Amino acid sequence: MNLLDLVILIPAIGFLAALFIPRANEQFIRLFTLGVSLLTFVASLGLATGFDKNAAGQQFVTNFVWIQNPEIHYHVGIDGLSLWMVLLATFLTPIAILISWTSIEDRVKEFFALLLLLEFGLVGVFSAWDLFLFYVFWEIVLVPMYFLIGIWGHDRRIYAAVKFFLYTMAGSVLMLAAIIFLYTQAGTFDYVTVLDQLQSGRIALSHLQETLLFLAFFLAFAIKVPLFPLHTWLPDAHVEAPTAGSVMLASVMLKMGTYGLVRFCLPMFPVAARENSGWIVTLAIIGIIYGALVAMVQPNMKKLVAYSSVSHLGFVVLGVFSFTQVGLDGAVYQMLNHGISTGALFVIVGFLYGRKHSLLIADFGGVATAAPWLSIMFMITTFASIGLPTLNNFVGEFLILQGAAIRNFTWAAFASLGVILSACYMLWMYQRVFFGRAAGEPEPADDHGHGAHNDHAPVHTHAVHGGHDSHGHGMPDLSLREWACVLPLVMMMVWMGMYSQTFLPAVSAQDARILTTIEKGPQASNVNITPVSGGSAHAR
Amino acid sequence: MFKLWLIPLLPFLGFLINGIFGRKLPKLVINAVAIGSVVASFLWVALVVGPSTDWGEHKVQAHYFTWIQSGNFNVGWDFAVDKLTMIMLMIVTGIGSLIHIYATSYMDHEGGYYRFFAYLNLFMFFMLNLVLAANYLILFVGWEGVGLCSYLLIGFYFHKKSATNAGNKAFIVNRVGDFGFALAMFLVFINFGTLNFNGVFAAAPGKPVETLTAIALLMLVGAAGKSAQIPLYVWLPDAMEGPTPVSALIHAATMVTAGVYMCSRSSVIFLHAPAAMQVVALIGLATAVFAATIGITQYDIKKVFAYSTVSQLGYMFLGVGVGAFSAGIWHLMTHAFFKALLFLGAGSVIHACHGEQDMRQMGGLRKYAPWTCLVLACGSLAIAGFPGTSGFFSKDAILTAAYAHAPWMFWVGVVTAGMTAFYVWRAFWMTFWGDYRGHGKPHESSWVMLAPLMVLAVLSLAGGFLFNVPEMLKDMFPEHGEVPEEHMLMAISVAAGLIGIALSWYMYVVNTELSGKIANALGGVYRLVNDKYRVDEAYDAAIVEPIIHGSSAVLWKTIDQGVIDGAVNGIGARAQNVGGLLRRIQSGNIRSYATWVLAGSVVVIILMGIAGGVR
Amino acid sequence: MDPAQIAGILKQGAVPTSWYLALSAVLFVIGVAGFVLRRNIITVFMCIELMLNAVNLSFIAFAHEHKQVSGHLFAFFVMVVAAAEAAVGLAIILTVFRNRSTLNIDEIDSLKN
Amino acid sequence: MDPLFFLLFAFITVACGVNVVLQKHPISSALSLVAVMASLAVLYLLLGAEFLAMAQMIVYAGAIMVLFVFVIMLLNAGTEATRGRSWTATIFGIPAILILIGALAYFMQTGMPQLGSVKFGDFRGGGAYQVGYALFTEYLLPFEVTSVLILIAIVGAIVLARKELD
Repeated sequence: MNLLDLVILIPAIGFLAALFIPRANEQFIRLFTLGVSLLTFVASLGLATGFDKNAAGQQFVTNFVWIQNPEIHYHVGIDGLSLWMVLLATFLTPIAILISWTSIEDRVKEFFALLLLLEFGLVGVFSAWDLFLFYVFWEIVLVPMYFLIGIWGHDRRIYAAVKFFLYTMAGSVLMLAAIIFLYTQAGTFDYVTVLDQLQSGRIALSHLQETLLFLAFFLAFAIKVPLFPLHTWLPDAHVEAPTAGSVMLASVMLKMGTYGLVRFCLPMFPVAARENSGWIVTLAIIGIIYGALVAMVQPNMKKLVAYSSVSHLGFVVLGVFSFTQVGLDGAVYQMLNHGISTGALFVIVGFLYGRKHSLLIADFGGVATAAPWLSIMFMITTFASIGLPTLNNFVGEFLILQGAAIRNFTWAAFASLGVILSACYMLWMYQRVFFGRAAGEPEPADDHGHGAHNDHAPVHTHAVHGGHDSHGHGMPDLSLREWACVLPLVMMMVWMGMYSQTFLPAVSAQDARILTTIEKGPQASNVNITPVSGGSAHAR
Repeated sequence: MFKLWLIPLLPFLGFLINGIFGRKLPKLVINAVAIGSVVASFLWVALVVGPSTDWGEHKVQAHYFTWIQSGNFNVGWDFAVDKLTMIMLMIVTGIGSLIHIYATSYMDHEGGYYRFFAYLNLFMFFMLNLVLAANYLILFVGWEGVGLCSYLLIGFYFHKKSATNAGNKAFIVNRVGDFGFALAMFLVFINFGTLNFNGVFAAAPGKPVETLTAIALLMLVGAAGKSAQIPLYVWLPDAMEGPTPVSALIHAATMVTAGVYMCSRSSVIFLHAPAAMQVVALIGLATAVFAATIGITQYDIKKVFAYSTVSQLGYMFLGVGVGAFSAGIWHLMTHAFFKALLFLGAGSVIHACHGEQDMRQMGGLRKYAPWTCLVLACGSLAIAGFPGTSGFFSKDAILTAAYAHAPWMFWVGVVTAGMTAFYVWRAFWMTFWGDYRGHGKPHESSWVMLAPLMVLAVLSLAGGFLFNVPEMLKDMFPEHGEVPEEHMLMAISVAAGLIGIALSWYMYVVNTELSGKIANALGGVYRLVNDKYRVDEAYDAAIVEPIIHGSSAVLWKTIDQGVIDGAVNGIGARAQNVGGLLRRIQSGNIRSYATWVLAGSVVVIILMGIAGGVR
Repeated sequence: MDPAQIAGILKQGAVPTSWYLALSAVLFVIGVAGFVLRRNIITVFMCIELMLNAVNLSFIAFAHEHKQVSGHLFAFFVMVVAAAEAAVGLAIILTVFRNRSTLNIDEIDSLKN
Repeated sequence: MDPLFFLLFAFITVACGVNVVLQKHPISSALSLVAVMASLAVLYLLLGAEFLAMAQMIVYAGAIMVLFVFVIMLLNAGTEATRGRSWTATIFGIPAILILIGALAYFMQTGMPQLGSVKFGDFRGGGAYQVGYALFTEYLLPFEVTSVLILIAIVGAIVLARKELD
């Protein structure tokens, strides 16, 4: 029983324990789940500090046979790839609990318990090293999210929940089939063994088999990512989900897809991955631009952020399939960045919803006057999402694009268009929501004509009036609890943007290992592929 | 040793203090923090870093921490100071200090006072970061950061839709430029394996010309965005929505010149890519002429100066493009002096006229605001290239270099110089001569505002021979050939300036009817120019509208909701049709469910029986 | 199985295990038929018990056949489960009746749609 | 003697089983079911399962069936309504049952391996001692799990059946 097992088990125990709390004690349930999630987070911090960042390979391993026949291991461990994913999940769960503190009023117990179950599943997914165990966790995650959307969602929640469930199931069934096929070949579900057998050539897959297996895994992950054109479940799910659901969905669950690509698709099927990288990257780039363009015309804030996720995750897929150290590092880093910044976007959109009970951009305006700190926090998040240097997304996006450019400059050129477009949609939304005057307030005759712009118009602006003037009604500034949700996220944005060295070395070490396994792949020499040795070829 | 980090960090601390606590602080403290931090970093530059460095080949380098490290991609937070940087540092901190002082009075009655100074300090932080950077990525940090501050400050009056629109436009157009810059960086890293200036410039001469040309052209895209060159200049005139000190500091003196700085910094790359140089020169020249023609027709005093800025930036690019990097930097510096002066003076005028910006509502102000009139006259003389003023020296250096490169460029430049003199003096006459046409009684500005103006006026007049930039930078950039007819050329350009001034005097003081007649005579052409060639409208129609409508109607409504969701739902519907029977099964009737369970188990039993049972 | 064989068996005084199994099968089919055809929810429930009993009979028959006690234990557990099931099932029936005032299985169709 | 007992009680079992299904009133079905249980208990005894025979009488015929009768009385269930909508059950159900019978008969006829026969007293392993011994040694864990199951069932039954308090 090491620390990682604790991190996995605490939420599970917390979930079970929460079920036994009488439902009338709502406040206690909230405090209890918050406590459990914080405890998990603290324990996971231990993982980060105890982690040897320069070593590739798993650490904190627990491995024993869970089921004899068929041989299924309880094999968990973390490496540089999963370490930060686990931390992302444990970091965001307390925040998800905090933002639901008052907004969830019915079935309080189930809601908060399900969040713990979700955390359990997410931590499990990111630390499982047994294919079957991975699949089990993968499906466990689905259940609480289905209920979170289906029970506490908005008007079209059932439609959204079912769509979400069916899409994901469609993919994961194929993945299960592939896993079982691998089991028939390898005789075990243990990922390390399977991988070893694949790489040493003891399992000789025909070319067709490898391609099909790759596609089966890829499809499951691509739906989760979601990659264009499999993304249409995402906007619906986000719009209908409660805030905490959106946060967890966008920030952590989507990463299951990209994580899976890096963890399973690349090392197991290197040849197929490379052969198929062309159209995958094309789809990713289409997704980047398409998501951004569609985001630009959304009237609904959550939909906008959802489509922006499609765009941002396109970057991640691009980075993964650039097969360069730089691109892959960037992709993994971008997963974390996107988790933090999009999480924060949803958190703040949730605050806005709590104040006005609307998600439509048109219903807002002039928020900056009434709630300056809220606006500032949202602005920082907006710029993080746009990819402003010194904030987190920039590091990831830059590395991804650099990696893509090393592989194929045209890719980078097209993908960079997404960076321009992201500024368009985010700033446009920001302007309409926070600037100007509150919806319903008459716009004074603004003479646009020749040079009548008046520096000295009586601008009764800004904070000076705080939330107490006429347009401040129903739009209070951040409360203490809301500060507690937003501030950690914003601080993480700055930290990750300014000092990526805290995070990147562990990722780099693992990525380097994945890339070498790809290059050493047994059949790699049979297929003629452009060199993928990263920038080194040019750099020396 | 030199604690270079102190230079940007001081304004940053000012930003933090004013930004976080500013709402509760008294104005005096805000002023002290805002001005103090900038002045302190100016003093640090001027008194510590400047004098104590041996400016031979010497270069101060500092590495603070590794920012991004992945594989062989390694970028540190590195600063470096050489002479070019030193000049930029002096300009930025010096003019920045003056404008901060000016702004305390100018913004006195505005809401969000603390916010304004917090943003200004943040801008200083990023701008200093930009000029101190020792690699492209840190330069890019400053590059994007100043864009952010520009966005924030243009949209400072965020109640006004036009202001926030202008802010968005500035940021997004700049993003288009940054797109080019980012691609340039990718190419640099691919080809050089590093983004450090030292490494890149050392290796650049050995690289193929095509590569360097591609890099240089992409950098030019970035520079065109930031420095408002064709075709990305459209944001700068709109940026005048911001408070006037912002226009002076960011949109005239410092930020918009970052493109010129970047090109000069990358001079090694540009010098080895002659084709790219030619493009730079052409774009610069085209922008200079184009913006000057628009400037002639504008009535908003800030718009006039905005187009003038675009035009002057074109000059700087012309200088860079013809290989006269030091002349470009020289003009950058003198332009910073006189354009900051012009904008701040314009701010003073606007103040005097109670917020009026339309020159047709001004006139005769020399009686009411004599000091403002005097300093603006200095600035206008300088920009017109009046002999002895700062503008004269730098413009002449650029034009001479242009003549050496291609004589026709010189002639176009001279015409532009004439136009520049014309429209600046046109603004001057319209504002200060004639009778007051506006409402209320104009008044002179406070001494807090006038003092920085006077300093700038002195610099505009004397800056040219006080700071001989080409002399300072002569070992950084290659010499360009001497032109035999140098004095002749000088005379021509001076004459062009004087003709411009005289013509404007005739048209706006002596015979005020004439301009209207000419405008009428030109008819459609005049209206086209007055409407800024309708470039904004063309961009809207050609780019913005198709994208938005296409995204909404085609991508979202048709592809997303129609094709993809349609396909998904279609599969569902097809399944329903095929499985009409299956739907019947879902009758909700328990007994029929039981029947199906039974049927299923019968099938299983039969199959197992046929297979021989389970053993 | 002709009468002569049956007579032989009767004379021998030992019953073939297959007879028990046949009985079990018959009982099971009866249970199935009731389960599918009856509409009263309580009767349906009783038919389930009938099926469980049929299965128990085969367990015990095989236990005798193999002379092992494990079969008995399985039957025992089935009984326990049946007891638990009866408790919960009847509670459900009570609740359903309270809410819908009917025991007719065909009218309890809220699973529909 | 054995075959006679077997045939007698087999007949009672089948007859009462059929009666369970055919009776219109649930109380009649319930009483028939008690008879089925009882005769099965005798058959168990014949098979040497003494403990289970007793358990069958006490648990099934006693406890469970009493519960059934209780509920029937409590709900005052009348004769079954003939009204019903599930044609599926009738149309597919009866053929399915017939096929099931046929299939079972056929496979038992053909596929059943040669089995021995039962004589009362052949097997003495089904007494309380043997069952109890196995239960508390080899099957201890399932036994304990069962106890938890029953606990849950009790709790569940209470939760489900109690009237809402509010």
